[in-house]
Amino acid sequence: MNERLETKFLGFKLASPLVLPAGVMGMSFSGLKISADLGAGMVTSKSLTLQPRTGHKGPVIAEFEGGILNSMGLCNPGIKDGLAEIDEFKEGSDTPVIVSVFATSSRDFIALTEEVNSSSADLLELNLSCPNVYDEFGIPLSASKDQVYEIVSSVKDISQKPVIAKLSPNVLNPAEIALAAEAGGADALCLINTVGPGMLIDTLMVKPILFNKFGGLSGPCLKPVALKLVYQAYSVVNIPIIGMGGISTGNDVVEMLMAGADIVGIGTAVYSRGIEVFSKINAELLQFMDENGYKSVITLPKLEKLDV
Amino acid sequence: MNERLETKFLGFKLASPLVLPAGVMGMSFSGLKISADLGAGMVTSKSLTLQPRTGHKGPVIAEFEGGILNSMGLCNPGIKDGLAEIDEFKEGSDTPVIVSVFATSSRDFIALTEEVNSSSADLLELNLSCPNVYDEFGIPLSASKDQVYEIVSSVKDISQKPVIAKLSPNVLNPAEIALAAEAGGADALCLINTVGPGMLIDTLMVKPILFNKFGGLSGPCLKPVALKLVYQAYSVVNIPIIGMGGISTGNDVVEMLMAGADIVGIGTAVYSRGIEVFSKINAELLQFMDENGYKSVITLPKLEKLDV
Amino acid sequence: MKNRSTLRIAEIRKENFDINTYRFNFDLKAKPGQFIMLSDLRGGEKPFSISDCTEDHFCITVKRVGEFTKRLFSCSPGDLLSIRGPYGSSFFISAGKVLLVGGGYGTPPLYFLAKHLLKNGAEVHVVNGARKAEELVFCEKFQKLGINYENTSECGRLKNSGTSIDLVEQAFRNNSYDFIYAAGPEMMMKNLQDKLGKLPYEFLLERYMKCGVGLCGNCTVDPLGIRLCVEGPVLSKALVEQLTEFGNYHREASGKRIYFMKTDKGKK
Amino acid sequence: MKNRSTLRIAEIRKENFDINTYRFNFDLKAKPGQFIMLSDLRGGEKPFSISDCTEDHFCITVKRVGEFTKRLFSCSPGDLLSIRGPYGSSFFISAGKVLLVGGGYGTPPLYFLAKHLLKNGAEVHVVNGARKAEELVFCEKFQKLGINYENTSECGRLKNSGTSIDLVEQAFRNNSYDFIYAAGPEMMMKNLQDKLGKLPYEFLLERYMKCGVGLCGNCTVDPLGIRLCVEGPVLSKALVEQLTEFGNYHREASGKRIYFMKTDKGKK
Ligand SMILES: Cc1cc2nc3c(=O)[nH]c(=O)nc-3n(C[C@H](O)[C@H](O)[C@H](O)COP(=O)(O)OP(=O)(O)OC[C@H]3O[C@@H](n4cnc5c(N)ncnc54)[C@H](O)[C@@H]3O)c2cc1C
Ligand SMILES: Cc1cc2nc3c(=O)[nH]c(=O)nc-3n(C[C@H](O)[C@H](O)[C@H](O)COP(=O)(O)OP(=O)(O)OC[C@H]3O[C@@H](n4cnc5c(N)ncnc54)[C@H](O)[C@@H]3O)c2cc1C
Ligand SMILES: Cc1cc2nc3c(=O)[nH]c(=O)nc-3n(C[C@H](O)[C@H](O)[C@H](O)COP(=O)(O)O)c2cc1C
Ligand SMILES: Cc1cc2nc3c(=O)[nH]c(=O)nc-3n(C[C@H](O)[C@H](O)[C@H](O)COP(=O)(O)O)c2cc1C
Ligand code: FES
Ligand code: FES
Repeated sequence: MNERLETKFLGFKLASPLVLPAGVMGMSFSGLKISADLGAGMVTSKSLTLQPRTGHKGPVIAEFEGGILNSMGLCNPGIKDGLAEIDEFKEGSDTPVIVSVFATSSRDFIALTEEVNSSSADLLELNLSCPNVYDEFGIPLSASKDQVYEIVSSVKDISQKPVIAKLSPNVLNPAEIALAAEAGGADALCLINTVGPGMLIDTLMVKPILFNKFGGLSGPCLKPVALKLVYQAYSVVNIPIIGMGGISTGNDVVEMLMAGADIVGIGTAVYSRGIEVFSKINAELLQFMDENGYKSVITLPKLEKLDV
Repeated sequence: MNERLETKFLGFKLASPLVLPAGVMGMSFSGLKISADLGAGMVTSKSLTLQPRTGHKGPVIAEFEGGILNSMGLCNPGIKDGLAEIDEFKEGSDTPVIVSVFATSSRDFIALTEEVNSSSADLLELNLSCPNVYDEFGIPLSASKDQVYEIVSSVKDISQKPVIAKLSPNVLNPAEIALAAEAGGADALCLINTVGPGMLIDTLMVKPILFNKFGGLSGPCLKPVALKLVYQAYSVVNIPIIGMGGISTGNDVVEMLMAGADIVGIGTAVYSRGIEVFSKINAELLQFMDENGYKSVITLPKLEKLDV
Repeated sequence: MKNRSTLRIAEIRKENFDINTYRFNFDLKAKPGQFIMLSDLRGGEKPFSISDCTEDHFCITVKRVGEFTKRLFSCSPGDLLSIRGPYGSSFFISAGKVLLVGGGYGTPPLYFLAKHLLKNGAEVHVVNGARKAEELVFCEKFQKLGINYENTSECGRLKNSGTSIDLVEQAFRNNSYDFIYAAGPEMMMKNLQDKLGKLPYEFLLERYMKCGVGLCGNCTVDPLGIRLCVEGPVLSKALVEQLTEFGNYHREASGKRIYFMKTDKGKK
Repeated sequence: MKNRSTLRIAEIRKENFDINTYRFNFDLKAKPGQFIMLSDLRGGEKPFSISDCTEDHFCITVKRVGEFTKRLFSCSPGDLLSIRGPYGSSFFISAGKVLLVGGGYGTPPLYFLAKHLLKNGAEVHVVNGARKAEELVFCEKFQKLGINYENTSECGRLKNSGTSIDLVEQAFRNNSYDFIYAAGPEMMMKNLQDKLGKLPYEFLLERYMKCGVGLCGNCTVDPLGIRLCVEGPVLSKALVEQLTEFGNYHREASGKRIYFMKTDKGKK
């Protein structure tokens, strides 16, 4: 890869600022490997839970103008088998890998962290933002700054890997939540997870298209929301940020970097532009730098921070 | 217009279930008139405030895949001049008209209601959801069920017109807020207002595109979020709903009606499909009814309510 | 709006002490009469008519009137500006004998029109007005088109004559036209309208524009409710004649009506 | 996925006691080897290969195996189903002498392939296998194509012979082929692979599919990481040979690996 694309994240050297985010192509070592081989600078596993989960019944995905809805339902082989895939990945690659884990209590997050400690994972990501754990009135786990603080700090106490907190866009006080994660000791933030959730209806069958009725939005429609939330977080915290949400082109990546992200996740664009999306965007980044006189991605300027 | 499109809303007879929502084409009597003439069954004024407002500096609008961002900033000629336009509209039309009003306190909402009482407006809509009044940590007025209850009930005490509460999608507990508006005495709900807000960046100038930095999302990207929130509200309240958000085609309107809306707002599609969008969609609705054996819009089925 | 581009100013040409022409090397694919929304992303995005457009470049010609246009006057070639468009309706391209009546910064878009009319075989006469002779713009450019010199040279005579309406009356005495085009201060067009009788015409109108794409409704004209940013800014006789607000009032940024002063012939 | 459609079942044809063909009158524009994701929106969306496709209609041929396919068997013509696709890679259309090896519900997509091969001038031989003769499907349809009768008639002889691999060996003794195509139980293809030596081939593989569009990663095959829903389900020899998981394991809905039993030749 081109050294002008190189960057650093929490001490890890990345060949590109592009990251494969949790839930996309991350079920198997080979899915991670092809993403890294094709140009992702870092890869993330599917969010792993203590027990295997088969996820929701299909349809689990539905497209609309501007993106997709998904209600995968956190299907994953469980932490044990999931980490075995990570170990197999690390045998054949030196691309840094994030293991994403999901739970609904500090206790389970701690149990997951212990497993990750004894694996070859490079970083640990806490998925605090899955839209499938809303209570009946729709409150996500990461909507409470106290809960976020508590989970992050108890994981930090024992984690041997750097800890990334993945936050939800669907909260009232995103800046406060970002500050709570930082205060809890998070080494970095990852935002945003899917927006909504939303629903689509089949008008002939008079039924929701997703069997789970609701699913999180991802894809181009998210970009403005993601840019705003990353920018807002960047303005208040002093830890690095993985920015994602609707990023599909080199110019999108530059927007995300300017909004304050250190590195950038590419999820749904793996569908819309193919798995070669990483190499395509790397090329577009180089072209942008050539056209605008930037030497390397790390020299790209950022917006002035928001006054807060 | 075709009688198969006729419907009723709070006792008013509408020639079509399509509504021109607040903020689109609603600055002048003639903007309302052309919308009604071209097929809207009901029209809404721009949100009026006690004093005139020139709004934010431009750019106030920016496009992205799936929709637009706007940061108009509630520009309006003020309640007095705004109601004069309504009176002029009613002189030449019997299409029902909603006057939307915006304030940040019950006291101001009451003052606005008094003005509307003595106008020819048919209905009063309380805009409780403008994304421009977030405090520094981003809490919209309508995020608090207590505030929503208080404002709606104090307006209801004096309003001589039916009262519609327009709600925000950017809250944690949309079902609770809908219930609070109903408990406060709202005669109907209108949802959703714009999502986000979001941001877009000009990567050459390294600046946010909107001068106000942030703007609310509207257009096709909203549809799944709007359908979900309307469906959720429909499942818990017993008052009628004006559903809107990203609706651009006849099939979208059918989705929105099936999700639980009684009538449907068409905003951003006025840009993407032209002001003739109302007549286009009316034709598409008739075609849908023909193809699927429905006699009239009021006979279209609804989804089964959510278990709550 | 899909067409928002960030472009570098290729050249700035001083037309007079408070009118500049900005050239951008970009294939805008605009038609005469259309406009762009221009911004420096420092507060303000404003409509400007296209005063020339080829496959290589396009121009706008800007009068310094307030905060935004003042900042434009402190720009240099190479500076970046945000441009969206082209927006709006365009002039009918006639093939007959036509008269173009421009006032102030309304004249430059007529230059772009004149080029298209000539290409279509029309015989083009131009009346170019301004309050003072030194405010006149585009005189030489019109003359270089090789069109009716008598008329464009009227520029010079303005010092003596009263208004461009006087020049129009004179042109009418010597010619019979198939089509009239006008752009400039609204009261100038209002006065012109009175002289046109049954002649077909198109006027380029201006209203306060915010979105530029037909959503906000700020630029609608009464009682038709058509939007000058989409169905305008060029309106035909049939529409102009129905406008009760034409020459009467317009709406400012808040949507409040502002009435034209009956004596105010220079400002819209 | 842009192509999600809600279609009425036009016809249901019983192929044997637990295989049905469903016809939809819709121009799917599919190529042989491609599949659709099918759902009744009552829980479950499943991949099915296209067994025929013209401008007027397309068919899928479904074996009743579990909850979802059971519900499909209680559908009637006129019922609505949600369909997205066509998805995935398609077979190379050869012009030489080719052998098609199908097992179980793997045979129907080869019928769609055979039609395209014939149109392209290929000489098509078919071996159609199943555990029991009464389970064989599409025998008559293949015969009606007027292709090598000897081979399709092997259907009947299965009662006597052992496996379709025996029939393949027999075909190889009497013919030399340019290209081999196979679809069916994975262990059948694994066994077939051992017989193919240097012959070029393509196999239609199956893995658990959820999104169908290359996002979830459930259908990737090791160690290449290619997705059977996008880069597959049809894979060429060059790729199949690199797959360490081929004939070895697959992943269930949770992503957990499930190892094929070495004796299990009928199930994948
Ligand atoms: C279709 C159209 C074409 C135009 N073409 C040209 C042109 O080719 N050259 C040129 O110099 N000017 C043109 N104008 C006018 C130009 O937009 C204004 O002069 C400019 O916006 C002034 O901005 P400012 O901040 O410098 O002045 P301000 O102090 O903000 O305003 C001065 C005056 O400019 C007008 N104005 C301000 N903002 C707007 C706005 N958003 N939309 C419309 N009018 C506004 C108002 O009449 C105002 O009184 C055009 C306007 C329209 C509607
Ligand atoms: C590319 C491809 C093409 C296929 N073509 C056909 C075909 O033409 N005709 C046909 O009858 N079947 C076909 N299948 C298999 C078909 O998808 C399964 O038989 C069906 O999903 C079973 O669903 P069920 O609920 O009835 O059974 P279940 O009880 O859910 O499962 C029975 C078995 O079916 C398989 N299966 C279940 N769900 C899936 C899934 N989402 N993706 C893949 N396999 C699954 C598993 O092996 C499982 O053990 C194809 C599969 C793939 C991947
Ligand atoms: C199919 C799918 C599955 C996902 N699964 C997970 C997950 O398991 N854990 C998680 O933290 N995020 C998950 N996400 C969210 C993505 O990681 C990402 O935050 C989001 O999709 C926004 O980025 P994008 O628009 O580039 O896709 C998933 C997204 C998709 C589309
Ligand atoms: C330019 C613009 C201005 C708007 N102004 C208002 C407003 O003043 N008051 C209000 O309640 N909603 C306002 N809205 C929100 C719309 O009424 C509507 O709720 C939203 O745009 C979603 O519908 P759509 O996707 O069909 O546009 C505005 C939307 C747009 C695009
Ligand atoms: S400027 Fe907004 S409608 Fe014309
Ligand atoms: S089924 Fe999701 S990647 Fe293939």
